[in-house]
Amino acid sequence: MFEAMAFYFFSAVTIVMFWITVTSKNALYSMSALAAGMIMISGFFFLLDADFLGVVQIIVYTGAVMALYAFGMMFFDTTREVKENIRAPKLVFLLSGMTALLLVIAFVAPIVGDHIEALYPMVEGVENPQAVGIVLFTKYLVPFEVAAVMLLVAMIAGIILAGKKMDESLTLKIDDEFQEKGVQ
Amino acid sequence: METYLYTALFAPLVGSLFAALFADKPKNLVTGIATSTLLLVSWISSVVLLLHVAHGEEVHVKLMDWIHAGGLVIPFGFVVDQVTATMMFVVTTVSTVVHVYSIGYMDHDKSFNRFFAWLSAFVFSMMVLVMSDNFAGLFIGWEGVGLCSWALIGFWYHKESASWAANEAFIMNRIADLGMLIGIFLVYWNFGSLQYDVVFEQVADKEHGLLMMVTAFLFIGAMGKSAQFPLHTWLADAMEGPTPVSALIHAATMVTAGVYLVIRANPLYSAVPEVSLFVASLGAFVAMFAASMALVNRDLKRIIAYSTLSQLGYMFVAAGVGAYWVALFHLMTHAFFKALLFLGAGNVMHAMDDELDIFKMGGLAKKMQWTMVLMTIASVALAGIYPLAGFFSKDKILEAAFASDHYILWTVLWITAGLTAFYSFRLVMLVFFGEERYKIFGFHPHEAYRFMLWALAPLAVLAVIAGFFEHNFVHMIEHILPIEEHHISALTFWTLIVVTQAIALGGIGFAVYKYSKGGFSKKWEETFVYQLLFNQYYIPKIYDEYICKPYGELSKIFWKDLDLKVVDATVDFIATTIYKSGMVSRVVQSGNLSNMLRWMGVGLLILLLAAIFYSPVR
Amino acid sequence: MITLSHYLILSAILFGIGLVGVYRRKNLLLLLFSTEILLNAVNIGFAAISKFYGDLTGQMFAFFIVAVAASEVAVGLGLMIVWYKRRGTLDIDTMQSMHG
Amino acid sequence: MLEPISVSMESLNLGTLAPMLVAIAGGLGILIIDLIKKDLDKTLYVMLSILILVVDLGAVFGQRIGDRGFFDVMLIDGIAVLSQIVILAASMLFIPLALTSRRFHEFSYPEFFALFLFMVAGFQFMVASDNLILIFVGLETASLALYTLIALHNRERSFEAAIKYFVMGALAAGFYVMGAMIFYALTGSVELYKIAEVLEAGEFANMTILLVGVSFMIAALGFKLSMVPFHTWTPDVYEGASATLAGYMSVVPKIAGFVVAMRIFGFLIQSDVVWVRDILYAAVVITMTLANIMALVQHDVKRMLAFSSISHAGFVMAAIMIGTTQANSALFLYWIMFLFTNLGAFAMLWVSRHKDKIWHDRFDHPYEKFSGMIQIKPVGAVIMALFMLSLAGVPPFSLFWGKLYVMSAAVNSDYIVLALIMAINSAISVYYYLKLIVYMFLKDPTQNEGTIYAQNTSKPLQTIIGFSAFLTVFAIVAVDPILEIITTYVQASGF
Amino acid sequence: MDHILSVLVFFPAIAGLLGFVVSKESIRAYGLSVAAIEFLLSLWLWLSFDGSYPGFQFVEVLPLIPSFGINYYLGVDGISLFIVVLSTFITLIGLIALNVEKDLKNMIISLLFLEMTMVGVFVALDAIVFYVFWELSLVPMLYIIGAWGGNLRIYAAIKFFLYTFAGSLIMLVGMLVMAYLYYQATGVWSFSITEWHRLILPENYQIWLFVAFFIGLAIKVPMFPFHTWLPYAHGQAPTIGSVILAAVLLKMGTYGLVRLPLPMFPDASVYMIYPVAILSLIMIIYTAMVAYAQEDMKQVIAYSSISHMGVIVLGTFAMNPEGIAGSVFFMLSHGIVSGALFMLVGVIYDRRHTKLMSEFGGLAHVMPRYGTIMGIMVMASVGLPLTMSFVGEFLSLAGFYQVSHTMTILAGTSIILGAVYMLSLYKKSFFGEVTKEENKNLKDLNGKESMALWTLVLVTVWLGVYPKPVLEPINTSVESLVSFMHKKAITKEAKEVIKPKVIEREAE
Repeated sequence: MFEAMAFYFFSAVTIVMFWITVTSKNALYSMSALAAGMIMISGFFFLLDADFLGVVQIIVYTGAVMALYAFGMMFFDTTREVKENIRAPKLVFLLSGMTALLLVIAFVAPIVGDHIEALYPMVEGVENPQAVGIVLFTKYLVPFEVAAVMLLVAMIAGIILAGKKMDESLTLKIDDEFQEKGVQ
Repeated sequence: METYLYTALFAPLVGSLFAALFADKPKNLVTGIATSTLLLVSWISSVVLLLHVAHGEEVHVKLMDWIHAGGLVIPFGFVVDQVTATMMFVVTTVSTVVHVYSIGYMDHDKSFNRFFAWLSAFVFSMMVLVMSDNFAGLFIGWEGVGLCSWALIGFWYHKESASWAANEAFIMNRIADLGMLIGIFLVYWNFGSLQYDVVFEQVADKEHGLLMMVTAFLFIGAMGKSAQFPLHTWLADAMEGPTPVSALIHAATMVTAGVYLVIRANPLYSAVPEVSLFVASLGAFVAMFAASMALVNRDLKRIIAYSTLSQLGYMFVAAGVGAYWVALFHLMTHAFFKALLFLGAGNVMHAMDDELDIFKMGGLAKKMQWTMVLMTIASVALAGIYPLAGFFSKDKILEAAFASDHYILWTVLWITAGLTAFYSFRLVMLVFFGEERYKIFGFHPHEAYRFMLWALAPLAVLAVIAGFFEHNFVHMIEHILPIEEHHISALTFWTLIVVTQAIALGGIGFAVYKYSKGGFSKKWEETFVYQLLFNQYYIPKIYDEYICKPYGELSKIFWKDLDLKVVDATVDFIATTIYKSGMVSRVVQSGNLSNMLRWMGVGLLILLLAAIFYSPVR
Repeated sequence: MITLSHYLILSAILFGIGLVGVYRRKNLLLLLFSTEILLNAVNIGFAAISKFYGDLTGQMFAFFIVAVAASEVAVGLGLMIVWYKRRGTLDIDTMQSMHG
Repeated sequence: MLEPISVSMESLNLGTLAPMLVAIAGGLGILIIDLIKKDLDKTLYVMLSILILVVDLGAVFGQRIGDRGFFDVMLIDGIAVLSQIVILAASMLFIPLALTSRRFHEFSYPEFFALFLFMVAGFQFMVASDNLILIFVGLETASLALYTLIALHNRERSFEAAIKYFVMGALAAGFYVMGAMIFYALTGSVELYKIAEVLEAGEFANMTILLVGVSFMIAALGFKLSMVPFHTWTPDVYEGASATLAGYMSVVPKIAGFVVAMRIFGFLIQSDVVWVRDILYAAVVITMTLANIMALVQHDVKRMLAFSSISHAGFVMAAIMIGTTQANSALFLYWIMFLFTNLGAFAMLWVSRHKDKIWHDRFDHPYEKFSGMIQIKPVGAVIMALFMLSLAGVPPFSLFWGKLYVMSAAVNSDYIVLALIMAINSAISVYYYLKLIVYMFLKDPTQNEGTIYAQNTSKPLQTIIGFSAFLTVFAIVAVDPILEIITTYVQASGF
Repeated sequence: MDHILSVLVFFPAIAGLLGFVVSKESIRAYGLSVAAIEFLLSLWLWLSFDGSYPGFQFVEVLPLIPSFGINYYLGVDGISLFIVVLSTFITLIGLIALNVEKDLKNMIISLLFLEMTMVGVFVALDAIVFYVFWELSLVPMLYIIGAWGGNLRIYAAIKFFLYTFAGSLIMLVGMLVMAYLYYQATGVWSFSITEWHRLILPENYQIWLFVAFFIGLAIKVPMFPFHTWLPYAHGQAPTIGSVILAAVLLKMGTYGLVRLPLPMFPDASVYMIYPVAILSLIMIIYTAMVAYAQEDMKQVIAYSSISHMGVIVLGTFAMNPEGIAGSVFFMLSHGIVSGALFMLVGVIYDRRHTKLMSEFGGLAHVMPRYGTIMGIMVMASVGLPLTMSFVGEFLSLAGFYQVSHTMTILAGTSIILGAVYMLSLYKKSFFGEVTKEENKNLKDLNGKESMALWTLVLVTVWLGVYPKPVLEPINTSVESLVSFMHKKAITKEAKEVIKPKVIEREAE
């Protein structure tokens, strides 16, 4: 019963929050709503016994990502009202509404799961973070490491893109004589 | 004998090629003399061959294989039998005379050499035509003479009318040639060969319908070459060519090729009386039809041309009623006197600075005595007055028509004989006698070169005496052509002669009487009949209006409206449609990120719709 | 009783909301928010499936999705910064120099 | 409590990871070298990258086909090896193109090369796994690096390109995870072989949901493979990116995408899910045709080549749709042939890259630029024409054999109509390739200076182009051996 | 020499490559020598050819893609031998008369490449090799038309390329299907044409495949509704381009008909006789009329080409040795004659830079030698006996007569209509008075032109008078082809229609 109530509560809040995120004209509202929605989602994760994921959600999203966004908003000066010229709004809602509707239609039907067996079952009595850790560092070590590389890539990308060196473009500079040392 | 055969055949070719070497050089008498000499050589060989085959022998040679594909084997084979020999004799005789004559006639022409090249080439083609031992070879000659005729009619190509007439002649002939070609195909696919002897052997075994088809198609070919109705218009227009050409090609030889074909293919034609009757009827019709046009024409050469046409009609009647030897005989005599007539007309033209309107002449007899004599001989012969050559052959035709119970044909021919006599002497009278109208127009006529007149002498002699060789001829020809025995009584025979002679003389008399008095009145020229005849029954106009012009217009429509606007435009339309659809579909590529994302959404939605609503049977 | 379907439907609805944002937003930053919603929506689904099947793989996937989302934010912001530096705006409609 | 987990090193099969590790280590090495000493010349990094790629390639050859490694996350089957070879070969051809005589912004960063190597590693992971998670992470690694590489060209257009690519990529990532979630929901697994097993065992009971999942997957991969209507980024991104990177993008990400598509759709098609077949059929036809007709109306050669590469991708997708061994072999043959030709063509554009816009205020390579090239730079014109003819599928140049084989595969599986559509599309496509040839050969030059077509040239570039041209012309000799290898590899992977 | 065919194919290409090195001043001499050597080689091929053996000679096989059954497989028989000789001959003649100043080097090199592709098409016995050369031939031709042509040259060149390319791609699909069917029947991949000949297919398969092959070939021929590229190509192409296009490239289509669909699908061919014949008839009559309406000399000849190609196609579908041998021979004669005609138009175009007939008139006065040759060629084109064309046309029509009487009569109108447009062309340009001032001082043929043209005249007449050396080998091969088709045919109708020699016909 508690589960159901929590589910419906979280669902309602999340939907409303996200709705605000995508519709609000005020970027600040939008971001705040997004953050709130994210926290609500972590609530789902706790509800679904995915404690580790819930924590990660709060830390990564609500912490890191939101901080980045906040920084971005300040940088881009989008704290005030955002002017958006939205063309054919009906089409937007039609497209996304239809997509969601079709997805819902598909999901309403119960899934016949006769042949499903858990590959990495949740063992009774083992704390979720522990179980996750074991799986993550055995089976999913490779993706984990690749994710590390990916984050490295993202980091480098963020650094060099935002860096000062980008301000002067060598590409656009007309250099008629080729300098042997010209790589800089 | 083979040597003679090849000499007769190739001597003109050698002459032609020799003259052609000088084609674009200024006049060189050598070409004229050389070609004439070579023709004389050819003539001698022909005479030798004629004498050789006169007793029923035959020379048959095969030069080489020409075409061999599948079952079709066509050799360059030549045969000299009595018919061929006669033809060769006629051809070489007339052409030798014409060659010599032309040396004088073309004296001042800048394309003297070219003329002789073509003239000799024509003789060669004609020889191929008559000597070939198969239909394909005949066709080579057939087309060859067509080519030479084209080149010679259009000899003075700077004249629009000449080049037009040349093309008309060629194209008209081509129409007929198609028929001939089809006839040849029929022969090949049904007889398995194109050799005369092989084909004629099998005539008896073949179906009647087939033979009818074969003979009909071959006769279409003959109709073109011999300018029979409705393909006759080219002959009159062909008079644009130099007069020796008219004499040689359009009177004596080429136009008779059609008759020759019918004679040659007589085993086929004898087997199908229906077609033969058609041939005869058409011949009779053309005889009268052409004669009627000759009655009123004012053009010296055209009158003669129509008379040629008319005489060809006679020959076809003869061939049609089965008297092939008579046809051949008339062909021969006609060649002599008609060539003579034409060449005489050439002299007149020369004298009159190429003026052709006979109403601008008159009284030329004083200035051109010898020409007058020659032309009168020819005219008398043409009219068929005893004892000139024309009498013997023409009379035989009438007799044959009568004897084969074709009385209508006979009547037509009989009337035509009168008309012939009339227009011949109308011409003679208007040109040589009466008022000297040429003075009004400022002409200074003079007699032709002496040697030209001498060159005509053999023809004149032949025109006079050829008839007396009838029995020798019959004796020779009976080896190859059927000589039918007429079962008519002596009385009828003599009556026919008398009646014919009477109408001919009547015609002459009427002409002499009328034109010595100054001809018909002006009123006559305004009558419908006169106009009809003068405009050649409006046939050239009809052809022009209803065939040539629509053809040209249709061609233009096909090109501009169909080819460019439909066929090509369809192709271009497909291409531009594709291109335009590119233009339209590049709207997708608006470059706006929002739109791009929405397109992805559209794609996804379509896929989802398909996922849920499209479920094919697995 | 809350079943897997409930969660999946929720996931679908959230995904739809995310799509609304993606299709609708003209401001790049706000557009990026919407893509986060898409990923989060799926995360709920993964966690739920994981729970109902008693299998940890779903949580793994969700975990990696979070990582990817974070990386995307970094790169996305970097790109936006260079763009903003040049053009002084994040409006998509100003970004149409290439088309056709 | 959990028992301790003991894992033997052998069972991990670390060899399967070796190639990617080489690339990643190389990338890190370049970063370290940059940390130690700044201002090193780009030639160093180019050569280092090539060496690393060579070692990488060596490691790929060292892999044993049919191995699974690391708890079955890694899957080294024939197509993985093949596609890695293609990726590495293309990369090795691409990297020396940095050695231009003009300076361009991106090559001044050592990070460019590091990112490039990480990207290669990302693609390698993508193709060498059938785990949806690893595929996803590899794909994102590669994509994020690629976005950055595009942006590093550092002009407004390249940022625009990168942002468009990025945003759409983010959406596509959303589609991908949604698709993966549905697969997971249906089968409780994210490993394709397992998914296939479970679905087979359940006799595809949840067909509708499965198809919804497949739809999302098609959308996601369709974005990578630029299938209509998920292709809209392609021309813009190619236009904004440098010519050389555009050439690279037209080859490498796509082959990775093809392999993933083969893995995902392959089993579905083999289990006779007709829906997938039909949808892919339609998608293939639309992609080929629409891209072709849009390419017709382009004014810029690079943009035209972008559309043409969409069309080629559509052509090759047909092979996946057909799904026979011959078709899958044809895919690789086609793509190997395409690699040389297309990279060569883009390299030709790269060589003629100008910094000042002489011909057009928007485009770098409008058709007019090449007008009368035959008279100014005949060799260049002839080589460019060779590439164009090859792309058009004129025999005996390389791409013809690819087309021949794909069409033959279609015919052999009774897709004669498809083969005809392919033929018609090839015919349409000729027009725009021909347009360039027309400009080069049939029009009079607008400029008389020969150097305008070789502004950016250098020995390495010429070598690469010469090499590509050589392979393009004499492809016929190579077809048989390549085909033999491909077929063995493809057969070994059970496709 | 076993590899003479390879030498023949690749010699010009290699020479073309080396030609890049030759200096601009000497390139003409270089091109001429290469073409002459190539021609001599092809003559040698002719001399060492055994005319009494009907099968393929000088066969070369080299595996290219053995796993897929693609081989480098060359060979000639009587049908292809002479078209090869024609290709080398026309190239040589064209080079002799070549009158191009601009980019001469590129022109000669592309001509040499073109020569390679032409020879390649005719000696290829592997479908893919055939296809390779077939497509490749478009490229140099595109360049020749597009770079040296008239105002619309680019449109014309692209149209030419796209149209043919599109058609041949459909043919390629047909080839692939054929290879697949062969694979199904035998379990072996093969693209060898001779192997394909042996494959007997059910009739409905044959018909579809026939259509696929036919479309590709028909566009090249060009058959009626697909012909519109040709007038443009000819109208815009430089003289040498038109000459080669008309003389050789079009023959690829008709040669392809004889080599591919006929022996491969005898039943379908018989089934399709009437549709094809109707198209040919439209082609013959309709294009002859369109030719008459033209104002441009070259267009007249271009349309006349189409018209004559109609007769060739008709002859091919006669299904008897007479017709097919005739059409093969007609291909040669059409090559020589139309080549010469285009060359002749080029002569006047070089002098006056116009081809409109209304601009001329009376040329025979000013340029008598030119007029003479033109006259001879016009007559040859009209199909006068003792010229090459007659032999071909006569046999083609004679052959088809066996199939249909009415249609042959209709087709025979080509000899009338041909005379109509050709003679009116001749009359408009050559007869009459010289009206235009510009025409009064035109120079007659120069040495190069005379030499080239007189050679063509000689060949035209020589083979018109004595076609045996050419016709005999053709006949040998065609007879065996037809009896092969007869044996292979599965339906009764086809067996009846395909008629080998007369003797065999009677034996049954």
